[in-house]
Amino acid sequence: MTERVLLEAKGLEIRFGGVVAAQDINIQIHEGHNLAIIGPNGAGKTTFLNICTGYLKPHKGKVFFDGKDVTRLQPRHLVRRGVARAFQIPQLFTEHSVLENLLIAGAAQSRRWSPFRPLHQIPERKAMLHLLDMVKCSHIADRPVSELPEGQRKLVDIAIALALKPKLLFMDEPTSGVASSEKFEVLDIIAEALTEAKVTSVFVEHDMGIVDRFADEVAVWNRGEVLFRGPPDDVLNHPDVIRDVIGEEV
Amino acid sequence: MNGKRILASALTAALALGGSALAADKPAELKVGITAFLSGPASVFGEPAKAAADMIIADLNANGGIGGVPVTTYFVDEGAGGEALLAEYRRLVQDVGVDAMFASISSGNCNKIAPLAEDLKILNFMWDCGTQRILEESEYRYVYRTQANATPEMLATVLYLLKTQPDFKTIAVVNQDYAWGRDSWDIFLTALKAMKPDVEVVAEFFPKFGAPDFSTEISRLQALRPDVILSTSWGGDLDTFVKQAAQRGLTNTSVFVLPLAESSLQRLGSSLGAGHIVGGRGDHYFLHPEKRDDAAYTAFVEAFNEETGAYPIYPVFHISQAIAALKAAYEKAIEANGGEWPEREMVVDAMEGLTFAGLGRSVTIRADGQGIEDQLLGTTIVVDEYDFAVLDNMMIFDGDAITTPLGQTSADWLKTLTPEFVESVPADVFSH
Amino acid sequence: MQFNLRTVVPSLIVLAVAVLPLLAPTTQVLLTLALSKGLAVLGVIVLLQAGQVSFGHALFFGVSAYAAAFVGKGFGGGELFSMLAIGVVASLAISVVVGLFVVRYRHIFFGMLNLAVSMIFFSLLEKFYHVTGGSDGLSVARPLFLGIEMEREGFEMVLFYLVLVLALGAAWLTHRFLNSPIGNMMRTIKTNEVRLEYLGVSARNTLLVGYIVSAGLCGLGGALAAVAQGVVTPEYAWWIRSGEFVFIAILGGSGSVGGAFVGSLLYEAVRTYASAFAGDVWQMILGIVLLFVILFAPSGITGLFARLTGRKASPASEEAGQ
Amino acid sequence: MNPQLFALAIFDGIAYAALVFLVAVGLTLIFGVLRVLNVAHGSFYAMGAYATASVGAAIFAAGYSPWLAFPLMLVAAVLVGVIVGGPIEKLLLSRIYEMEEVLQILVTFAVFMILEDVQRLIWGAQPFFEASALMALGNVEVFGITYTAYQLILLPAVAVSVLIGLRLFLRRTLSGKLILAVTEDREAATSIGINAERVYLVTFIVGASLAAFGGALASATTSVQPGMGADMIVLSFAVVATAGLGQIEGAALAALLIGLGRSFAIYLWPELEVLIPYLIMLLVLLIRPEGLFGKSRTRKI
Repeated sequence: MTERVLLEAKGLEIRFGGVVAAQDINIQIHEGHNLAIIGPNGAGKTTFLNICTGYLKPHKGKVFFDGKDVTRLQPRHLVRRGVARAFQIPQLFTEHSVLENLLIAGAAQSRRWSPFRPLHQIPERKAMLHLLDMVKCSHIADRPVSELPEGQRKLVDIAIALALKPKLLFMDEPTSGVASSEKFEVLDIIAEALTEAKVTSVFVEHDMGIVDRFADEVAVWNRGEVLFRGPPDDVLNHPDVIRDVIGEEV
Repeated sequence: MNGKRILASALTAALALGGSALAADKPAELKVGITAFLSGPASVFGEPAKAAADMIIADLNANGGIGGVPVTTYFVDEGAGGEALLAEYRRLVQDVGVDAMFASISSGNCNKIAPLAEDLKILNFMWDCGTQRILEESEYRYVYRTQANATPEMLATVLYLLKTQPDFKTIAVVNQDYAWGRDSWDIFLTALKAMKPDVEVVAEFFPKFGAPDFSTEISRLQALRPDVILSTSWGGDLDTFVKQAAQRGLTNTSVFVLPLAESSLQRLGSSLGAGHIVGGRGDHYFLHPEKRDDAAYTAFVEAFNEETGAYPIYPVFHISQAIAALKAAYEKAIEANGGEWPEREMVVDAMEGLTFAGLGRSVTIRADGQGIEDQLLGTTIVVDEYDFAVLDNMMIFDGDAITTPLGQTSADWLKTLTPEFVESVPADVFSH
Repeated sequence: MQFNLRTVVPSLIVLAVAVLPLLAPTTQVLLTLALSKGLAVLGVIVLLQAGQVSFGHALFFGVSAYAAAFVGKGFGGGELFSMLAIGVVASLAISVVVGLFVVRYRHIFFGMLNLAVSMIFFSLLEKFYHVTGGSDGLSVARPLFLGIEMEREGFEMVLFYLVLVLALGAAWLTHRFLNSPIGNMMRTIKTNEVRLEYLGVSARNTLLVGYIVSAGLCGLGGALAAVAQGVVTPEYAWWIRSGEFVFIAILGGSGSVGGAFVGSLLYEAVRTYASAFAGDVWQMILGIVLLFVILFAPSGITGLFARLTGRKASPASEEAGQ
Repeated sequence: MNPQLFALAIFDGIAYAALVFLVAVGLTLIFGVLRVLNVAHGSFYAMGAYATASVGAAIFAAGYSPWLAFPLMLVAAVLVGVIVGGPIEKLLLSRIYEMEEVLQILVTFAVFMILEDVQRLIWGAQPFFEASALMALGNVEVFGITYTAYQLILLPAVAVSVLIGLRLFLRRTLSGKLILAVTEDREAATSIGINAERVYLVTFIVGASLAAFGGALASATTSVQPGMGADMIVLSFAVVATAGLGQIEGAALAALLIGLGRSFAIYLWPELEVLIPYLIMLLVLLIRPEGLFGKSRTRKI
């Protein structure tokens, strides 16, 4: 194992009002993989994402990104270092159109804009249109995001994250809320876009079909403890995993 | 007569000679705009003044108006704020075409209006506001004050205090925190220090305008026990302060000096006991000692009480003076014009030296446009006929002696006063 | 140019405002004041884009007005443009200090803190009587216009057209600003501040930029109003005036820059004529007008107009409460 | 400052704080449940004062006992709450709960403007002063300083009773528990069948009555005059924001802080007095952004 470690968590612990939500989390994330995190509800998976992206501060432990301690940084600082995030509930700018959502992200990423030049005329416009194309949303570019179905909202949410040109992308249940008939289609689009953008990704997922199809590495997680980690075929077929995690989920 | 005025009158005269018509056509009505507080706390002054203006003008019109022309009034609410007031003032002058304006109650509004009136070339009577600064600091042709200003009002108060309580040692002040409260204290203190240098000021409070509660100030004053407590407050603020002070016995241990309390006596009722000094911004008091036997005067007082449920207070006297001044000015101008109706500028020319009498003693306008008005103060006593305190040991001071001489500013003049000044000013003394 | 109501009506309004003083001279000062206030309302509208409402923006109106008055006092009348410039600079400077504090808060707290700061300023104006003239305020002598001394009539005419030009310029620049990337980011503070942070952008700094812009607009309005009125009083900074700005913004329509001016013209008209012809109840009339607007046309007059002409007003005319 | 003055400043501060609390507590209660910052709250305060002072003046002039003032205050407060507050919630506020915050505040601002004129049309512009209730209780002397028993004893006692009473009402009675449930989680409460509309109406009437009660109590100590509502509302805002929105115990503590701060200012540095409420608010929020008792809420993502 000589792959570069992109992000490392050491001994993380977080409590909510005295209740320990996650304890002694230790995990390394390697460059170039699609790592799926699975585990029962309340296992602290979203909390882990919140800590790694700076939204929550752990009570103990540290997070390293690219070898540097980033534990105390805010989300925006981590974003500028290359850690992006897509959300379980898509976090969109509901008064803007799909394209405008991306243009804002593009402008935020480039940081080059004049206060008097319209958003629609920024130099990143072309790149953003391309990104929309990648997530198959070009046809809805001018629709207000508030009118979109959940599947498309998920795609836009991920496209926004990709617009930030991240090195590492966290995704919280990328297909939750998407109709099961569309799940694979949505996922394929995401996978293709991630490959094109060459992004390392970590995603939390409950649907083992999705995990199997999409991840190249799986970590099974419970109360902050990584129980198993390895290629999907090995982990998903492990009897303990089937009993403790999948049995509960499927 | 100051230079600007000479020039202006000369110009008017030249124009009049050059032109063919010396006289203007007699209008169908004489329009007068009056600004007064009809809302907000100061409506305690505006409402009685408006009622009085309506009564006096109805009476005037019934007796032939001014020079045969009936007077029509337009009221503007000062309580609507400065912008609305100025906009409405312009509208009355420029669109309605009023012949004269009476503005205003608030000194702040007088500050705003005086330069505007000058620019609009409209005869303006500052009928109630107290600030002495306007006419002392700038020269105006169109702006006149038909009553005294803060300086004689405060100076008369100091004189009365020193004549009746020559031995007091300590004083505290509780004034409203706005221009009047601050200015009146400055004038009072300057005059007091000049005439009684050893007096000690033990506390100065300027609670905010409209303060609902003076309990803490009163506790503090009870601990300090000053001989005299001055308050130039008025309206609800004065009522609250005096009533709270009376409830807690402060009025028994200190003499209150209340130069504006004539306007609160009826509301204060039994709260204000005997032995406190009360003034009314001029010789204004419904039982005016020289007028209380005059049939026309008492008839007005009774009619006013009938109409409003209260006896007249000083703004009523002030508005009566403004109306009397307008009537006198027109009559003087008509006479100067050979009996013909005068141009507006001729009326302005007639203002200087004009003498007129409203409900009180007569007032004379001097060269800077300031009215010379006498001042009445008294000490409260409790009598059976009224359910509120009335005045005894009243003194009326001659306005000439206590008004800042022409060409000087009050601040400078007051500093030149000496302890001997107290005796040098004569006062007419009257009992209840 | 495409001939449609959406461009024709605003142009006609501007034209009507421009010629009205020639036809009815007494409206001139009223219009000058209405447009000055409109500038301040424009500032409030900028913040409303971020979903934040300040109940203390009269602070900047007052700061600038007093700064202009002091310039006028200190330099014997002063020059109009230096008064305006120093007024605006003063309000910008204060807005940076206050802004750094208040942008940490949202919604009610943001509104209340602005209210508190403006009330402190208001109280100081009343307290420091010997500097500020207390509640009577300071008079502002008529300044020179580019070195020329003018009579009241001529000066008021010049001032009116200057305000008109400044208002149009400010409206255009603000419109551009709100449509720019940072303007759009400000609007995302209203809809999703968390995501904005997850774009690597500091929501606080973004709001601070908007806050400073809005204070600058309020400042410009305040200095102009001071010169037009010829007097400044603490009333300039009172909370009721802050409330009035928000009131006018909603009346005109918080979604568009035009709303600020349409709203303030209408507001001044209603207020002036209501207090002239219904002196007893002018506040009640204004209150009822406001209730009707909120209940039946929550996007204001410009929003109503946009709906009637079938297009969205720009840049942010989302109907409230969608 | 010697110990005597120190004690006096504390007495003065407590008496003032009691009155401020009574007004602010209604505002914070309404905010806690309806999530609307009610600018018209100051109008309820003024109307409670006007109603008590004017009716009181009439009945005492007719020779009735001044002790009637106390039941009169309660009656006036409840009447203002029901007759003025009730229709405002039912006809107006109930339509705006889904609107943006700024529109909600402006609706109450509009109501405030309307009520200001309504007061003037009903009661005119002349100040009322009706202190029979205060006179009836007499004076007490502390350290040689005369206080009115009304301000030194009754007002703080009433404030404490209201505080305890409200706590018991909210924790022990069914209506109170319903109000608390809606305060905690509006949707959840509605989903288990609580009639939120009714809870809102009741809360608003209670809150408005408390403001009117504050005004009724204040009317014995002060001139009732136009503009008194506008001043009180800004002060109440400061109390409520300092306390943390919707925090009843917090409002008591904040009122006490502001009351004591004010009285010490008058003893030590009178010119600072008017700034005290705002300075305290800024300071508290600088240290605790949600107010003294406010809870911070992290958005779930």
